[in-house]
Amino acid sequence: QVEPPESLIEESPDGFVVENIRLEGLQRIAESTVLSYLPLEPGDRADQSAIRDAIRELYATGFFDNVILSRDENTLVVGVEERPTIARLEISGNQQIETEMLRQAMREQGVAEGRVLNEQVVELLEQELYQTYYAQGRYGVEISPSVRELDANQVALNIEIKEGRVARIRQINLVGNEAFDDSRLKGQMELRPAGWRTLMSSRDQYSREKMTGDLEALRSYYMDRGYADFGIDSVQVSISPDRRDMYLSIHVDEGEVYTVSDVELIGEFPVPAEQLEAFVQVQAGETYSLAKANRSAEFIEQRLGASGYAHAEVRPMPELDRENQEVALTFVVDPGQRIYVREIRFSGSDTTDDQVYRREMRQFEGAPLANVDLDRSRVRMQRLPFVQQVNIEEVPVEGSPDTVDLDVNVEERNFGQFQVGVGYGGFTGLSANVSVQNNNLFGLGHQGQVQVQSNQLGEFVELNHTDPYATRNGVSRTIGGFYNSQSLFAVGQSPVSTKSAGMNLRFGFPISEYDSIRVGGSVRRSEFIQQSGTSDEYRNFIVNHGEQFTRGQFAGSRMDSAELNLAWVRDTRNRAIFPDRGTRRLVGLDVSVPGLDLDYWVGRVNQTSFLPLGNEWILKMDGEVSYGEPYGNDTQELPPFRRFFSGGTTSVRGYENARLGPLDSNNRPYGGSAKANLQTELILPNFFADDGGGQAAQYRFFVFADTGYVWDDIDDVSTDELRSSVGVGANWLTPMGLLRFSLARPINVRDEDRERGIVDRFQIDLGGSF
Amino acid sequence: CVYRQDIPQGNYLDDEDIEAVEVGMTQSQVRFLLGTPMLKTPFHGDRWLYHYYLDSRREHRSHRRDLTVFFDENGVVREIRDSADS
Amino acid sequence: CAGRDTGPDLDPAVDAEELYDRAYGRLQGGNYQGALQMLRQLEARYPFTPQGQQAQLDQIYAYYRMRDRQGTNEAARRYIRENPRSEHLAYAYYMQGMAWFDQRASLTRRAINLDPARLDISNAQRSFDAFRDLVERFPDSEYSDDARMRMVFLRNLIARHHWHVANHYLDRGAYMAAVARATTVIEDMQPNSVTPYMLELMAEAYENVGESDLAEDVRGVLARSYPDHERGERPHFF
Amino acid sequence: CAQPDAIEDPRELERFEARYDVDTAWSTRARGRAERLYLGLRPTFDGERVYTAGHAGRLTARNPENGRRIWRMDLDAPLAGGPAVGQGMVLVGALDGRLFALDADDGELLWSTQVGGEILTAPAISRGYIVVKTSDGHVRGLSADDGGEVWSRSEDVPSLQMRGGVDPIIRGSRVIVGFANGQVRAFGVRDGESQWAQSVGIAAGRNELEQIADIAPVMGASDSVVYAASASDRMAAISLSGGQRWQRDLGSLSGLAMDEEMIYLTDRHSEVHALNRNGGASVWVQDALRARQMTAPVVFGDTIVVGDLDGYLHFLDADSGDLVARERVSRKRINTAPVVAGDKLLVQDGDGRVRAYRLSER
Repeated sequence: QVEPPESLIEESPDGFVVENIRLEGLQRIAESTVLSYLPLEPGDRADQSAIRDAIRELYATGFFDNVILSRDENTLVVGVEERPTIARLEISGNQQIETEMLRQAMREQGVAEGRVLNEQVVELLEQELYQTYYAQGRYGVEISPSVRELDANQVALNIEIKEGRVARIRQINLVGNEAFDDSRLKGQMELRPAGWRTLMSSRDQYSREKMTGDLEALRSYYMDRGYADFGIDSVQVSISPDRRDMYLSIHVDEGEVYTVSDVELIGEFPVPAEQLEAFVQVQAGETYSLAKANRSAEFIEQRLGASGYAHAEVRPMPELDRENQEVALTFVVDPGQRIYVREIRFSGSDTTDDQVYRREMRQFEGAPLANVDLDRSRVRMQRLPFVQQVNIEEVPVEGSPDTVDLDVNVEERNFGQFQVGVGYGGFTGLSANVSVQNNNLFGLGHQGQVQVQSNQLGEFVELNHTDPYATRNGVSRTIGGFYNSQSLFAVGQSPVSTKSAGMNLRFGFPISEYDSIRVGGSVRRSEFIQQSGTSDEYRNFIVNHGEQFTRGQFAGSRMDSAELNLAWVRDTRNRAIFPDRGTRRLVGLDVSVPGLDLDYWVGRVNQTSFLPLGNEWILKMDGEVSYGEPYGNDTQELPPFRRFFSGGTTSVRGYENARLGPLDSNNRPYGGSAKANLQTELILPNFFADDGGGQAAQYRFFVFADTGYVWDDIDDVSTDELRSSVGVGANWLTPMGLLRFSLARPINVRDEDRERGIVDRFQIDLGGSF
Repeated sequence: CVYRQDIPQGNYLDDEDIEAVEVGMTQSQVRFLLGTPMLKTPFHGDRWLYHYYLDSRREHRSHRRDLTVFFDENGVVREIRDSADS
Repeated sequence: CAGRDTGPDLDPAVDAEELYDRAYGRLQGGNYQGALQMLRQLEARYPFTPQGQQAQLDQIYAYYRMRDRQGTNEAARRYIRENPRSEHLAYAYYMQGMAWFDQRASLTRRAINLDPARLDISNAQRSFDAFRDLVERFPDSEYSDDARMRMVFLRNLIARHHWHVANHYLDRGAYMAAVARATTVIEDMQPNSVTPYMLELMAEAYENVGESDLAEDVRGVLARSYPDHERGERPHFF
Repeated sequence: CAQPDAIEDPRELERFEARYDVDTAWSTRARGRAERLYLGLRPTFDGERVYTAGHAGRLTARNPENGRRIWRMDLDAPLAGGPAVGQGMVLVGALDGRLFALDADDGELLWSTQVGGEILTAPAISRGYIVVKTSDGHVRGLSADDGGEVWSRSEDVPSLQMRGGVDPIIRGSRVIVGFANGQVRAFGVRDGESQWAQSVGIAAGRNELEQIADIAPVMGASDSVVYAASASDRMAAISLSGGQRWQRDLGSLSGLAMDEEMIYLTDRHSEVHALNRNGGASVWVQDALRARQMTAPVVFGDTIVVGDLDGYLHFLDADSGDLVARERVSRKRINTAPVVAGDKLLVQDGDGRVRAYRLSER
């Protein structure tokens, strides 16, 4: 704050009684405003200290460049020189930093329209802008603020920025590295010399943070491989005269390889030391590794965290014995205070019940804080289909140092898929369909689906509802029903008129943190009526099963069937949306209830696993093996509604939906009783999402290889009929649901496939699984 | 046999903690040694309940240890009751 | 033209008074977005004048009518900070409360009679704190009575939220968590419509933790202060 | 202090009345494309042979008259500083910190040593000692017989410095070294004893770019005075015994040359100045080549020659500064100043192309 200049009132210490006050030099600020800040009023005595306070007050407002108090007999004359206010603020020439962010930064410094223009602040601001640009390696930037007088003591402040070219790293030079060659070490670094590979990314732009990060990476690379005495002697950053190229030269002093002489734990042990020692990964005699030491410390911390010491700290302290290159490793264990949780608050959604998230928590209020339980809770919440991201923050409670509250912020994604379509398919004719799926019904976490479809081939209606918490411990209940009447079982198959309806009920019992058992039953009534083009296979099925009847000149049959459905599901995926770790395995058995018209059983095993391969590469494998057969003597074959089909986005991409498999007498797919399928996808790291949030981003690109087929019966199974394809694909998470694109190239296309024209290289589908 | 997660509740104290508390200590000394009591007693200001139980369906046991600290009218410990002794 | 928010250039000839009338006209006419832009212009051109301060005040109202909670709250806070001695301060504090006050739960949830207290109540808490600020600083401002009424509604809503959570924990056997939530409502949030049920819940929790004498005492308090509360009565909301 | 000058676009070359013809005596190629690496490679001449080094690792000795190769040695190292010749040895430094010494007559490798820092400048050699400057701010004295380190001194390194560095100059028993922090210091060649230090470049500015004050790569020294310019708009004449003679607020990113009475300097904006050696009074300034990022000048006959960013050589009249001839070596940037070899002028561009020119009056 500028010290106010000397006031001009003569030095009479006792001053004078102010009769009235006159203001001079005011241009736009209202008198009432100035008077409201002036501590003196008519009738007060204006002595030395009162004058000084008045001047200080007026300066404090920041409105004035200059304040002079003088006396005219008994009138206090307040002379002020108003600082101009900024009527218009323009920023031009900035691409790297958006205008809005710049305005925000300036507003915080008090530089905005309507504010008073303060030279020093503008100067400070200019320096800050230079610093921000230099931090991004843009050394060619030029910032020139200019002030243009307007009327009535107002100014237009224009800040012109010439960003200039960004300096790119031309060369990284490592000196003194013998143990590991340049390419291996540079592989550890994020900064890269400019080249075609850095075209899309900004890895060839120098920045101090990346540099410090890289030095750290080099240090840990060496320290993880025994070089306990590794040091970085010097780092030089240099720039070319035209400021377009930058050069990094790092001089390392490797030192020798060290072996661990002995390992010891010291500190307090609320959990017996022997138990903690089990978590130490380092043994005497082996080569020293910083990574192993840190991992051991982490494991010990987690063990302490599990019994309430959430803020425990374990520090590995290596002592170097330089003569014989040995390291004595001591772990200093500081459990800190046992921490308790007072309250858990959820925020981020105003449409979902608090309990929908609270019931997923593994951490309780009024209990010791356990990091393991917190991580488990985050994963469980992220496995809800409507949750995008969960952040848990510990908030200390004043007055009790050993308790914290937990603020759980849940970032939700839209709850489901909604699709209304009216289309005209060559095959299906005019068709309308409505499909609504909501996986957070009423904000209670229930899942509901309604699908209505009607076209030339017939009508199809399906409804189901799942409550994942029918009981408080997570027993889920699913109720579903369907009705369809079609003249064709599936597109591309031989015509047969079917009419069927059914209901199913299923319960899911969790039997461990990751496993659950599903038990349920379903009933179904189906009618099949032959038509002119019905194939022999359908004809045989109709004739040999169920209660025969005739409608017009066509024979048909009616069959009732019921199934008992059992399944075991193990799911360790870490998220519902774009998981990047874990496996979901289902082993299911459906057996028909004997004594009705159809007796069969169907067994299926399918597994989807996600394998992280390091720096954001993920391998996804999705395999299925299913087989079913009739039992007893009056059912000859698996009913059509339980036969398997192959081809299409969920089995072998590159082939049209459900076109692979055994053909009937009309040379149309009839489905088989044995199916095998494997989809393998190599998911690429997300180059474009700058924040590197590959998983949380809205899209995933992958290259894939599919193989699979469907056989009529178990003894027909042979690998030479397997159809495979390779290609590239992308999943895009849209507000309407998950869109899946794939461009496939079948590798072993048969001539008959080509003749039947079932190759379909570009395919899109909505609503697939993640 | 439906799986139910373990439910820990209350202050997990072990022997040294409990032995450290004696009659005659002030409330702030007790709070320093044993921490904040998790089982609130709004209607019984004369006592602090350091109860702990872990209700674990998996191991079919509920590990339990209850300590109650009674204070006289000016907040000095007058009695300590430990469930382990009874 | 979202980028350049300086909006139409103000011709200097129009003085503050007339400019304000134009902005006020838009405000009345419901064109809040347009009014907001003019008010911001007015404040920029004539800061620290009566019209400038009034323009700042009206911006709060414009944001509120545009249902922009954050904007309303921000504008109110700025007005309070920049006009420490204005006589409209009460209005600014009141509008901070109104910014976060929200009564209408979603249609579907109301259709199946789901209590809004089951949802996240952070906004309700912010609104309650803002109204309390107003009532403490300006006990008899023209807005304080309305604020007190809204505070009663909000306190009950927040208390019911604690009730749902306490029940969730009681149901699952986390008795100490249930007692803690009940204690918060009984000690810090009086008066509220949930206390009798919380007392009963607390007694049941003490019972389950093996503290039957504490349970008896709590039931005693319940009987004395809420004589017509039958034991085991379930609250009307769910 | 002066705002760092924004990057001006190089000034267009106008036509002018040439007074000399420039014809190529011979031309060759030292393999190793390194235009944008701003290396310190340039030919050197010991009165008998011309030695050239390419970034790809090859050192060649040639006959100055016709450029025919006398001997050649492949060192399989990223050569970057030199070559320097003296006492029957040819020395060249590499980016990985290795320094090579070869016999000047037959090119046989005498010894090579790991100096421990990136070498971007030509070493200096005299009386059995070699002085090597590395970009980490160290300067080391080595024995000429086996390259063993005799002494080592260092200055701290600023957070951002100019690419390249200063060739050390030995005069008598002293070696003069310029550092990136703007210091010019003199050490005893034999023992590295610090004799004096002058700060020519002043790091004054609020951010790392404004604080750049490196000493320009080419200094000039007579038997009694050393002239050095810095990137922070200051140059100075320092007497070899240590006192400062005069200084001017004229900076340079590439360096200067001198003859009996004049100093010729390429300033930060690539304008060529001629100053009087004692007192530093300005004699002429040639600004026709502004912002062409030019090398330090070299005195060739009665012309002054500089190389620029598009591979042009510009000849200026030593007395008046007028442009008297221009020759295009290649399309590549010329990073190091040309070298005089008898009646020829040698120049090496960023990609290693070496050309020898002869000048004849029109």
